[in-house]
Amino acid sequence: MKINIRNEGEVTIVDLEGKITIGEGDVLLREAIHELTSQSDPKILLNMARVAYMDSSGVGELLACFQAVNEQGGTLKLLNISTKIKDLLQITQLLSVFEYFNDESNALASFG
Amino acid sequence: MKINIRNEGEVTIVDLEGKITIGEGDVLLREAIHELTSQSDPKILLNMARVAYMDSSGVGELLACFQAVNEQGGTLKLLNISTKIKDLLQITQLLSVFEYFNDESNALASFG
Amino acid sequence: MTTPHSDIVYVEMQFSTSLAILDLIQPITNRICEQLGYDSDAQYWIWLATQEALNNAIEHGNKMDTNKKVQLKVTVDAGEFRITVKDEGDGFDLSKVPDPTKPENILKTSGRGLFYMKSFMDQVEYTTENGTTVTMIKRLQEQTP
Amino acid sequence: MTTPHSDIVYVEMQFSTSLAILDLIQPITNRICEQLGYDSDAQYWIWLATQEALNNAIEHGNKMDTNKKVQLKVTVDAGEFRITVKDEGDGFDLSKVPDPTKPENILKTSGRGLFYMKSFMDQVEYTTENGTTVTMIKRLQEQTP
Ligand SMILES: Nc1ncnc2c1ncn2[C@@H]1O[C@H](COP(=O)(O)OP(=O)(O)O)[C@@H](O)[C@H]1O
Ligand SMILES: Nc1ncnc2c1ncn2[C@@H]1O[C@H](COP(=O)(O)OP(=O)(O)O)[C@@H](O)[C@H]1O
Repeated sequence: MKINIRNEGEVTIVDLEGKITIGEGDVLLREAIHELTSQSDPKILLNMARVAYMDSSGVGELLACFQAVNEQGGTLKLLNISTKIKDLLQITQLLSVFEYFNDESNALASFG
Repeated sequence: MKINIRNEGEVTIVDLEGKITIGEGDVLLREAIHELTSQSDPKILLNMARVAYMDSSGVGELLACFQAVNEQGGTLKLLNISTKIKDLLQITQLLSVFEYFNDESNALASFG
Repeated sequence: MTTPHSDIVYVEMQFSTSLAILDLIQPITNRICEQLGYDSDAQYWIWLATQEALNNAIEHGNKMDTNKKVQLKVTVDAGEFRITVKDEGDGFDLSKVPDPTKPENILKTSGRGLFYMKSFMDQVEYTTENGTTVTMIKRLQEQTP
Repeated sequence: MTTPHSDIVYVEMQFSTSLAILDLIQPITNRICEQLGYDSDAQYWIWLATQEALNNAIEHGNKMDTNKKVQLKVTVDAGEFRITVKDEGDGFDLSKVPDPTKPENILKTSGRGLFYMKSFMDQVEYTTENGTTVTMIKRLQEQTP
């Protein structure tokens, strides 16, 4: 997986590209988020437009990131999740846990 | 395998693209050559620039084509064979059997 | 459908415990899915279930021990796509696996693999004898999820 | 070299007689070649030899009978890449196979598979008992041809 990090005002956009599965992408994602949560009150937008595949480990990783950011008093939201990732979250009752957007500017505005 | 046929004067150039292996490409190539040998004195230039892979069946197919064209009083020559195909022909003493070229206009000129 | 001549109806694989093999197995299940006429959505979910089963065999079953082997069997019979994954682990008690959709488990960072397998396949069965064997069946032309 | 953890050191496959499987096996041998540090040329020739052995098992051994199976075993051990292909055919007399480089055979349209296998691998051995088994060995870091 490739990770690119950009800042838009107070929000850090993390562009993910590739797969989030066991042994691929999961550790990279965790490290990137760990880095970002060293600052206080982190505002993170995970752009998943180019995440083609995710398994249960990926879902777990997403939750771990979400919780790490929350513990730091921050917010993590999702951008551009595919129908399939939506399905994965939906059937495990997780879709309502995450705030997600299909439009970057709407997402950025939501951080207030 | 994809086959494209073009005419340059008296010469028919057969552009091959893909693999010539058992079950793939071999039959297509045979049919194309069969078609072309229905005319008398066929002059055929097999352009192998885009043949990425060939096995022993492919080599056999090449020979079968060569012989079918010869029987018809025609000529079959090769264009742009890769180093690897050259190796395959070389070690089975076949490189001297075929006339081959790296340049289309030289090849066309050679048909006289 | 392609001709029966070129159809793949049976593939059995045994490999040393390694996650690296997953990328090499996916084209095999995809190829059989295409052969059976599944669309790309169904292919995606069948592969997801297969990957979850393989992950579990590698991680929980063989505990990443490279001396142990994982066996995968994919067969097509009477329009049924059957995928079997076997490891050399200690087995486990299926009845003790928590339901990830219960409120107290929803936010856990693991424990969803089996649930996904059951969601996307028509049938999932476990036996634990000399390791764990999971058999998953997908019947022809039912689409998931 | 990747870490031993993700290395593939053993893959065994059994499949119903079908040429369609060849495209799915190539990534496996390629992956192991990369792991062993072979360059793309060596990869090409190792795959060619493997394909010739599989073709023979499918065509001459199992005579395309889809009820019969072909077995492929690839193992990495002490820097040796070992590829074994086994079929369920009647076997054959290796000593009767003509040398394709003899003048009278040069223009024949078949009969080069075995010769290529021997040219590109370091060792090729046949046994015929309950079918034909061919074992090919490539030692580490010798480049072909
Ligand atoms: N092949 C296996 N061998 C041993 N235990 C297993 C196996 N498959 C699953 N399990 C057990 O079932 C539990 C649930 O598995 P799963 O739903 O895939 O979630 P996860 O892998 O995220 O824990 C695992 O944590 C493990 O204890
Ligand atoms: N697995 C096998 N089972 C039976 N016969 C075989 C097998 N492999 C090779 N042979 C015999 O050896 C001959 C030479 O094989 P090969 O050199 O690969 O050339 P080709 O396949 O083009 O005939 C074949 O024609 C066949 O008679």
